[in-house]
Amino acid sequence: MTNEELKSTLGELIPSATFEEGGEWVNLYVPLEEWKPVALQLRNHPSLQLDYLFCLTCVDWKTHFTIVYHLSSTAVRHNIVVKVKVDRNNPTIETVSDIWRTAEFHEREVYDLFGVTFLHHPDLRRLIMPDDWKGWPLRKDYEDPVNMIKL
Amino acid sequence: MFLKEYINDVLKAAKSLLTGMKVTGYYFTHRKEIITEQYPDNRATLQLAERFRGEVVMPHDENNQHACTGCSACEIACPNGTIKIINKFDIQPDGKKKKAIDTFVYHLELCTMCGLCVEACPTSAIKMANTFEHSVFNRNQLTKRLNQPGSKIREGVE
Amino acid sequence: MIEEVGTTTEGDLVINVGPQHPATHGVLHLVITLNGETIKKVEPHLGYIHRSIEKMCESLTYRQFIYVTSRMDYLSAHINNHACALCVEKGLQVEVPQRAQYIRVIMDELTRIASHELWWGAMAMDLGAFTPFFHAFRERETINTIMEETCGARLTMNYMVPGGVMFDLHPDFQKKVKAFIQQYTSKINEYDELVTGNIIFQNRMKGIGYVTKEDAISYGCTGPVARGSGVASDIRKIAPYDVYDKVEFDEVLETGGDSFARYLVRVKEMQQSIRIIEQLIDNIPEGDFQAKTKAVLKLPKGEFYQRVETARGELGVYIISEGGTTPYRIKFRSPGFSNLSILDHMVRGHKIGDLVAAMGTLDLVIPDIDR
Amino acid sequence: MFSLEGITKAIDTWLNAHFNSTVVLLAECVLVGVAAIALFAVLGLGLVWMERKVAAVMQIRLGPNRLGPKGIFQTSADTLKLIMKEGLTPDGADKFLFNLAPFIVMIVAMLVLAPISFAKNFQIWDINIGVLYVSAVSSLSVIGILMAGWSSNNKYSLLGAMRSGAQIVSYELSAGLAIISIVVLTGSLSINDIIQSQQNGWWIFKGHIPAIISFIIFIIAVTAETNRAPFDLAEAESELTAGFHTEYSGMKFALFFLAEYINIFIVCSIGATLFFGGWMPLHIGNWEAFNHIMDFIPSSIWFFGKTIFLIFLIMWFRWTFPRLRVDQLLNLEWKYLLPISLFNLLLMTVVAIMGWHF
Repeated sequence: MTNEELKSTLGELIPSATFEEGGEWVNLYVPLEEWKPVALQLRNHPSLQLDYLFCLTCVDWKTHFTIVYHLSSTAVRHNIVVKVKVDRNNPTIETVSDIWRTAEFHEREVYDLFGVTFLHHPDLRRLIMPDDWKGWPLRKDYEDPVNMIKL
Repeated sequence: MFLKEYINDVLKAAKSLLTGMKVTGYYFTHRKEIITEQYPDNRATLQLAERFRGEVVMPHDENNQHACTGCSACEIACPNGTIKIINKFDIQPDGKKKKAIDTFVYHLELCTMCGLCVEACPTSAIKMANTFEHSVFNRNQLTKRLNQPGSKIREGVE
Repeated sequence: MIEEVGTTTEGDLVINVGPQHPATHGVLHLVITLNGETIKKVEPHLGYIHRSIEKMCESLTYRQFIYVTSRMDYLSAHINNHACALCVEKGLQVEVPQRAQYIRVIMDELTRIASHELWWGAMAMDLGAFTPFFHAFRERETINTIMEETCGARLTMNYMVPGGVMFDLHPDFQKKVKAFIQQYTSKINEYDELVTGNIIFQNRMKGIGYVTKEDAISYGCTGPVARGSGVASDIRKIAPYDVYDKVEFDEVLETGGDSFARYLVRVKEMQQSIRIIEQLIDNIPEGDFQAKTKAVLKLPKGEFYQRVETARGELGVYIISEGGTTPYRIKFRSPGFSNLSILDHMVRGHKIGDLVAAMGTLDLVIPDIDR
Repeated sequence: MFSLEGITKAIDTWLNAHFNSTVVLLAECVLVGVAAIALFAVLGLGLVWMERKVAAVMQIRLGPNRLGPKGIFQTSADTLKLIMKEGLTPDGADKFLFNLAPFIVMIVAMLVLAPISFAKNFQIWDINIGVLYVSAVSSLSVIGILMAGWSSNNKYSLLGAMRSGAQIVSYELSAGLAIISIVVLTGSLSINDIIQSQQNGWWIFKGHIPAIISFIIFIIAVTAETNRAPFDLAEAESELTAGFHTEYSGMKFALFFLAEYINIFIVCSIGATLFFGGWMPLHIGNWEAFNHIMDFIPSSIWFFGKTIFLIFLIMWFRWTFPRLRVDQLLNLEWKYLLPISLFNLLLMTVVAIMGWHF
């Protein structure tokens, strides 16, 4: 589907979503509390079929976090970008690892580096950093006087 | 029927193993296929690529002159802080002060040979040399001064 | 049977494979739970070579950060650099000269062959055959020498700059590449005789580490891992970049889904790469090898995502720019990370030897996973 | 003409002329012991060097070439290094068994040397059950391997040792059956008798197809028995790091390493004796002239030549094939080698009874 068609389909499907202009793919913001059912619909909707989550990441905007999901369809080959804003002080969001299995690892990575808690994740532990690590390295205010070398 | 299949299996397996042995057997009997290079012994005949990035050098001509104006473009371009340029001010014959380099410090131990400094240099004062035997016993020896003592900027380089 | 595996009971053997282990090709750490020789669970522990490249890149300019990405997937360093360069160009809206595009694609494919050669040798070594490794290195060395002559380095090339490539081609480049193609085609039979056709090898690979098409998509597998299960996932076909839309090549698809299918995909992919190079090598247009760009690059405010096909699968570079000279946030979607996540699913119920074989077909490069 | 027989004869007569019989026996025992150990050292070093060279050339490399001509002293230097290394005993290991294991493996390898006939009338002990003795004693080394694997207190070692146990027990069968098929022809277990029976031609030529089949089975089975690739599951580098000797270092590791090569030598010499006539020169029926020319080559050269050829064959396997999986290994034995060798033994018996062999 073209971006225009995607926009109209998504607008009908998720009335509360807001679209962001620019970028090569359709960008939409989904409210935090609606995300989980929306994610299921995105994958199962017959004309969307977004079955492939190719990138999951988090962006620290200093006031809030955005969790960014890049979704693609292996059948119809269209991509969309879904963004969900989460609170920075207590970042929690529902997991999508039961919808797209690849999210299991990506969510652990985001938890590890940003400290976002994914509710109902099967195995939410530190993935990359050591288990006893303090702090969330990719946050903008993270300081580590020992391991960070400032040139 | 079963027996036929069984024997076929055995024969096929044996054939595939023998083809494998044929290949290694070929190399065992053809010593000219050996590709080993006897490295430290063949230093004299070693062919090094001209563009190979081994370390940053500053070419000086026969008058002990180089082309570095001390603009610090390389220092800014370097992702690792490998280059430090210390400037001084030469007093020109007409009494004007002119910026020139005092020391061009190059930390080989920090360098990743990315070549961005050479790209950035507006006067082609530095280039990558294809030397690669950098091991030393003391780490201090890896911090180098690239401009030779008493060297000057070449006339006409701005 | 399936209920049994995946649970730990008393008497199970828990073994640490890695971080120092010959089969993990780096510092991957797997905790495997065994019942006798049968694997019940595999749990990867990452981070032994984590350098937080994403954080590092936040303090590097758009010209500088490209070189760091060579250190992620060091076997396809050139393709990583390509992805970054493309992403920056997308932001800058720079038109890359045709010559540079041709050079980039040829180099990409050479890198892909070199990477698959190393994988081929290491794969055989995982299964206990040592000789193929050296035979693979013979061809890989030739590519490395070609790379060294043009790019100035053998492994971490850093030949890409935003807007083109750093230098023009070496005068001997075309001649040497053609010689390499000849060398490669004369030796390709040997590969099949030595490894592919070998009955022991086939028995070790067939029916092992089975991945269904649905699982491959759901786990986000890309590259040869996905294509071995019949998922068309070649970014060069889906979203062609540079001159990939001008060349003819087939996306190698196998439907077996087992280790042998993934093996075949890679071996055939090498031949497709040769085919691409053959089409391009004689037609490199004259012209600039680099577009004119400003000395200090500033990307406009916005988000840029570039997907490329590395030797291991889909690499995504996601740059979020706030308009400055450095990225606000950068994310690398590395193929190995997603491919690794399927390992546990793939090898449950198999033997230890199969774990090694299946892991070999995933072609993991650990710095790519940890970043 | 040079012959080992002459040397032993000369020593024997000289000793008998000067001392009484007890002293002679003692002195000869010591001499034999010293000779056996010297042979061990030389064989170990030589075979390791040979392995490395063969591997190198097959892998389009040069191999060791710095120390001595063609690098022949490289292995001596390696041994020196291993001797000087610290022999670590891991914490939590069963220290007694851990230190005992390499010696058991080594002693077993030494014991098997006794009945092997190196040249004409040059044999430590001409025992009348020679072949039986060899196949019985050589399988004892698995006890040493199991000990090493168990006592190391390492899971990799344990897995490797258990694999080795299963492997040796099963491959012993087909190796034994392959040996029996030759014994059927000769009617004797004594190594000397077996060699003498090949006076007019080696069994591999005389025994028709059954002899060739049993030779192939023999070579596969002994490759497995000596834990060599493609059956090196006990060591399986890419799976179990180093298998049963993961925790060994220094000289204790060297003993395992040496024992592996001695075992290869022994099984290959048995193979050479059974199928290629041991020290017996290449004789063809009753071509007197040809046979006579062949006799001019010393018997020890015939023996070592054949043995080294077989060793080369085993090395060739190692540097060509990938490793089998543990269940495939047992499948190969129980589904293929064992039935084939049983059938082959039947065939051989028919050949022997009907007198169809030459």
